[in-house]
Amino acid sequence: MSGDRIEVRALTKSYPGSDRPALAGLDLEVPRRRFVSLIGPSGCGKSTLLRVLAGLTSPDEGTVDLFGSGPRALCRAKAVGLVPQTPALLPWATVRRNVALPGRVNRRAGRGTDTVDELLEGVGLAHAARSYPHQLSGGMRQRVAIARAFALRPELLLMDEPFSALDEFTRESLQLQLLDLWQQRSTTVVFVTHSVQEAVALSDTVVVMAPGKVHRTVPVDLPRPRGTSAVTGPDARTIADTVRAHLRQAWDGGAAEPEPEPTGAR
Amino acid sequence: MSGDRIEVRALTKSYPGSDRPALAGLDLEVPRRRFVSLIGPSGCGKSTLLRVLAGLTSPDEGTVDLFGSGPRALCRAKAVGLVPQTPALLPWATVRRNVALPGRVNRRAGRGTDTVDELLEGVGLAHAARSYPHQLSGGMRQRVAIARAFALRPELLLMDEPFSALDEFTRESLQLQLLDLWQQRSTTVVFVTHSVQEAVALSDTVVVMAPGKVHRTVPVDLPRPRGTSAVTGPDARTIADTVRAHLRQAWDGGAAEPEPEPTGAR
Amino acid sequence: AGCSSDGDDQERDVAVVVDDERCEANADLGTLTYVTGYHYQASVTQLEVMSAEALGYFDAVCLDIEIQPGNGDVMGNAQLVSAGTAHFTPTSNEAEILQAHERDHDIIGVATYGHVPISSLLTGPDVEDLTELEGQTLGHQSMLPAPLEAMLTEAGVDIDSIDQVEAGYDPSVLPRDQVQALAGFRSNEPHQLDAMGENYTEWLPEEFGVVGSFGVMAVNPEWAGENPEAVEDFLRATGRAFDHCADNGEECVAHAEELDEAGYDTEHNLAVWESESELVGSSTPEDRPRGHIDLSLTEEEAGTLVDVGELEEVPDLEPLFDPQYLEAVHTAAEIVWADDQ
Amino acid sequence: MSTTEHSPSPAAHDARPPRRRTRVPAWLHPRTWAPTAVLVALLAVAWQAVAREHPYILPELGEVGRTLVEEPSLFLENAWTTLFTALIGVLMGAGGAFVLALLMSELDVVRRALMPIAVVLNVTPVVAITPALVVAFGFGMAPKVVVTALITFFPVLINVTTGLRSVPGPVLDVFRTLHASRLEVLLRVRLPSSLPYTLAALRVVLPLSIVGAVVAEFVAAGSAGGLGTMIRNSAATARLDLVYAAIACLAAMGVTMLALVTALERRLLFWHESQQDPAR
Amino acid sequence: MSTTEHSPSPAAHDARPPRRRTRVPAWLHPRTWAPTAVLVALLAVAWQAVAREHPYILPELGEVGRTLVEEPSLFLENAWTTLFTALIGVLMGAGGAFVLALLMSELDVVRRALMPIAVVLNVTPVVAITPALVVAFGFGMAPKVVVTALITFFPVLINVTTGLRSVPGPVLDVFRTLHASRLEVLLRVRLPSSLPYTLAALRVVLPLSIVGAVVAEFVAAGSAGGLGTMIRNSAATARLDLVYAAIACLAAMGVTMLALVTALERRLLFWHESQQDPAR
Ligand SMILES: Nc1ncnc2c1ncn2[C@@H]1O[C@H](COP(=O)(O)OP(=O)(O)OP(=O)(O)O)[C@@H](O)[C@H]1O
Ligand SMILES: Nc1ncnc2c1ncn2[C@@H]1O[C@H](COP(=O)(O)OP(=O)(O)OP(=O)(O)O)[C@@H](O)[C@H]1O
Ligand SMILES: [Mg+2]
Ligand SMILES: [Mg+2]
Repeated sequence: MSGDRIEVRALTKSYPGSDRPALAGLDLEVPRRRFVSLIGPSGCGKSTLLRVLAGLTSPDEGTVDLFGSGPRALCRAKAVGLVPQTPALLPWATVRRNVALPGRVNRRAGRGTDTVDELLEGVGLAHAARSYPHQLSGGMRQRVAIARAFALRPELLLMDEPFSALDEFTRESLQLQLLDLWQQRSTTVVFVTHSVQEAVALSDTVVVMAPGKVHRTVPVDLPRPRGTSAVTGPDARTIADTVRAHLRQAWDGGAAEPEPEPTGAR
Repeated sequence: MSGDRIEVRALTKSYPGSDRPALAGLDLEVPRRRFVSLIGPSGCGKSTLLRVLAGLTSPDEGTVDLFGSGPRALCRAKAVGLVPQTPALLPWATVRRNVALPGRVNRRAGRGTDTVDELLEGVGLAHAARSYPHQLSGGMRQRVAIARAFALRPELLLMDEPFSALDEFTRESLQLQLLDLWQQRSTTVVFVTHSVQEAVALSDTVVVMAPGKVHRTVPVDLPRPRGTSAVTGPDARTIADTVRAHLRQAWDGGAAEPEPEPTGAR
Repeated sequence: AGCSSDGDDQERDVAVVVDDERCEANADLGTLTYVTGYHYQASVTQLEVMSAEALGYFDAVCLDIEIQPGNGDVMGNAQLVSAGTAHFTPTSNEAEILQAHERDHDIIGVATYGHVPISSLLTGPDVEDLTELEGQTLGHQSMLPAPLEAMLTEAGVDIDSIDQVEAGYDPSVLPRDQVQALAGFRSNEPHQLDAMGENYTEWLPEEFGVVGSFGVMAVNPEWAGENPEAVEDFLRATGRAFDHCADNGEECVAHAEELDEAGYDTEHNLAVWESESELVGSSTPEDRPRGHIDLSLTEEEAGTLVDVGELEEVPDLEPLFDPQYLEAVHTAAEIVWADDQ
Repeated sequence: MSTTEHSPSPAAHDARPPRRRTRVPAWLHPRTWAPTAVLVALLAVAWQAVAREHPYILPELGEVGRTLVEEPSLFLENAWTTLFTALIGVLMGAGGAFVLALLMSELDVVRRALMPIAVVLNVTPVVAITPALVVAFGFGMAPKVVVTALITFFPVLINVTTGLRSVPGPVLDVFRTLHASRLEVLLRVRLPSSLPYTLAALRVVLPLSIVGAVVAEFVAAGSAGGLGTMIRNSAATARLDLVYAAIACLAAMGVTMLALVTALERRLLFWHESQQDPAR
Repeated sequence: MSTTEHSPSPAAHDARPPRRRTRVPAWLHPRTWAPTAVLVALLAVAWQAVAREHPYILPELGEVGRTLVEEPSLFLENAWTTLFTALIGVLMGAGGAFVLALLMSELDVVRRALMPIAVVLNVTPVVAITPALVVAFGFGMAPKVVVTALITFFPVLINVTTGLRSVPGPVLDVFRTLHASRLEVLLRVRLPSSLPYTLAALRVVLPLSIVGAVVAEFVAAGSAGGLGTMIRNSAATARLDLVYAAIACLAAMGVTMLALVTALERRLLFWHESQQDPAR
């Protein structure tokens, strides 16, 4: 109800032709400038939630309040950056043009952008600037999509498993850049990931989702900047274990079909 | 030169219009029934190598020997299962039909297959059997592709980051199924992953790639079956650290552009 | 349907009028195709054929005639006859036989029904002298008929100064003033313009001393030479039908309407038939059979073709017209029909 | 001062309770037919204005209507004649093109050999060769069917050929590792992938087949019936009301055909991007 | 007993050193032209056989060739007349259809209003309304251009409409979050996405424009020149050699146009699946 946070209330969303709702009364609050990770079983509605936040689909019921305005208003201000789960590059444009896109589209909004070359260097693709998407490896495409989202230095950054196709070191490097961006600007980040470790290393809060709902919110009380030691230290471990335990619960509860689990933990 | 292994010699492959070769004299040997993980920086040629092994593209130079025959002969015997980096489902077919596909295509080869329902249950998608790919989440699509590859119980299973879009527990469950399959049949698995931990947990050998080449081969001498304790134990840690160190080297050497690295480790 | 040739549903109480041998020979030829000049229009050389079929006269001479509607393309029909796809087709006048010959089509005329030009030139009501057309636009259908060209020449018009365009078959281009003169058939366009209530002036070639002809029945000479009796009996049956239709225009037009499937303008067609058959009557000498070929007239008509540059020289006309088939079925001016005797 | 958006509206009608949608069929809703109705009304007014001024260009609509109503059987019969020719023609033309496209996509030799010849056929104005066609095929329906088939052949060939090549690479990869035969790849991957193109071609070619049949009736000797013959004869006698009544019949046939293709598209292409919710 | 495969061959020519490819242009290679050449030779033999038997169906090829060679300027001039009409017509027809497709894809009202009317226009046999067109536009080039435009309009409209809808959802999502205007989405996403469809339409429509111009010359009153007029007049005089010489000119024009579209496709669609290595 106030302008300094994202507030999502009783969000319900069913896709036509689907019996289970993708979102079933989800509540979420994210204060401005917070880095929030969403984690949850496959198919629990993370991407759908991100799409609702980006104004790409509208919920059947419930309200979405983004810093006092709505998703569309925020997009209008060119304040939203989206990294979709599939890279969604323009196949007919070079890497460079794909990254330059946000700067070109809707110039009126006139938001400053980093230079494209810097961004490309940041994601390690300077040498591929003139390649086309079909000439790239999967991870390279993902990096182009990330660079494109960074280009706007958005107020709200929505990232759907952005690092899933990257090796550990590239991932680490990009994580650092993401944190940089987040700290320099008053960016609020909603970050979907499947890596508990990554969630703990990056975020202020980890939101564990169960199908259609928020299962539990786990605060990450670790000092910043978090060096390698902080991230691998016992505190981080404890938090990660908590997250993992909740995730396990969410997973057990959510799997409509009994999963073959030789450990018999259920 | 013998029928009981995969032997790849001096493999070179350049894509037209690209200055750096994707593979530059790569040598690799994988004995039959071995579980090998490929790990390496983004864009180093892992997918290309898999495509060469599957006979989908031919190298500019070098030889490929798969258990005494060539990639095409092996495909002809319906002995190759492929999980591509993108799920590559048929958009007009239901999940069930997509998974049933290998059984229907080229029936003459007449290789026994698991029943589709069992496979779908295995990947936790029994409830989505009648959905179409565009109605699935990213992780669900990936699971369909995995089920499809399992369907043939192939002799050679080529998996390109199959679990990247899955949460830890779904991933764990699928890892166990993969190991099951691998042990029941005389399957040889070549598994591309970005998770060092996953590589160590699953494989007999971890192959660390540098751009276009094999950088180092790390044997994983852990007893099987590997319970949670074995995988998180000190031995596993040591191996993981070794892999990580090699990967770091490969990454440093391979990145043509200096990556912005605030830790200054280089 | 238009292609039905036996029409079993029709009353056929006409007895066979040829001897058995001839009947058998005709029947052995199988189905013969007659392709009309333009659709099922009730023109001379068309209506009597359709009526002969309907009245059973072809049956009476043991011919199986299939009537196919043409699309108005005379040379296309000539090609069909030359190629043996069709056996009989009408041409608008004798000059067209010469033109077809010039174009290597193998057809000859076996009967000419009208001995005046049927073409006429229509202009607006205020044109008093044809020379006024100089510098104006003249519309025609594919080409300016030779008699009209000759008429214009006779009238002292500089034809090169007239802009000629193809105006299609819709005469309303004239009152719309898209063309200032329109070539037409005197049995057709005038009726249409009358029906529209438009005013016009009709210019007739014979008033300028130009001779001509209309309503010619043509056949493939080679085939006719091999089957003279079939050609004779075709002319016999159609001649008989002409006699009938001359007095029973409405009934015959109704036969034509029967064939049509696409909407028939009965009134207009009756007008066409009446004006054309009347012209046939008035231009045929008393003692000659209807359809007789007068090669001296043909020669003169051909002369106009040469004058207007359509032909380089008058060809040898003998091989292009063969009156013997018609003569064989007439005694004096009367058609031979066994029934009558 | 907070704004809440219940339905942020680019996809606004997602938010509507789904019941609403199913109760009133979409085509009954004024939103669906109003624009057409309004434009048609405007055009009718303009038409009438022209018709009053220039009776030789357009007939009055009332007359056309009266003509249609007076003799419905005349139009129905001729429409059926034309439709029959058109359907047989399109079946042969589009069917042949489809089969040939399959062959071409599989056998490069066939493509190289036949494509130039198909192009030559495509640019040959059929009206020019109808006399030869009548000589070759006789007076019946055959030459008209051939004309229609020739006209509808090429758009299908081109679109299906393009469609058969538009298959995502990774899907082909999977089939290749399964050692699917070319036939299987064709049937299971290429054909379904080409559907959007094939249906677009059908949309073009079904109405075109009617035009083909009409043109054939126009120019081929031996046409006793059919709307084309009717139009030709009525035009020659300046019966514009008949001409446009016949054209109205043709239009009705064309619109029906397109509606059928649209229905087919809904059924067959539910999975394709082009059929996804337009508001996404 | 081991088999090694140097080039496992589904994509065998990937393995060839790239130099080889660039040295001999592909179209000079017998593989490219041999199939066509062989088939053309066979057809020529069959043609000659028919021509000898049925001089009214086909002329002898030698005669056609002689006619072409004797008076090249006659054919060039008439070809130019026809080509000019065709090009203006296709520019108007395809251009108009393209613009209309854009409008329709953006404004549902426009689509609903105009699509039925476009369909009606499409099934109206232009030959039927050429008299009216001549009345409306006079005897000059205008009615012919209109006929050509009408003929080429619909395939472009349909294909481009389908193409503009074939955009992958995630790409649209990105643009929506960037708050791209509809115009920007249209220009930067929909238009490029529709290119494969648009080019397929061009392939159909460019040769069709020639047919359109020829048919127009055929049926429209007031045609003095052009290959269509030539064909009609020659057909009327049974000069089949002239008819087919003119058709040969038309074919040459059509093939050239298609070659241009193919070249354009190579340039513009390098990113599309349909242009990827056929051996993948
Ligand atoms: N079709 C292509 N055309 C040109 N270059 C290509 C093509 N496909 C891949 N490449 C290049 O080949 C190299 C290796 O690509 P590959 O897909 O094998 O990498 P990868 O190891 O699978 O990477 P990732 O982990 O990101 O998937 C990359 O540099 C890439 O740019
Ligand atoms: N277009 C659609 N039509 C119907 N159902 C859909 C559609 N998109 C998603 N769903 C369903 O909604 C649910 C949530 O999907 P969503 O993509 O939000 O999951 P997710 O949490 O992002 O999963 P993942 O981690 O696998 O990406 C899934 O059960 C999915 O099947
Ligand atoms: Mg998702
Ligand atoms: Mg890869």
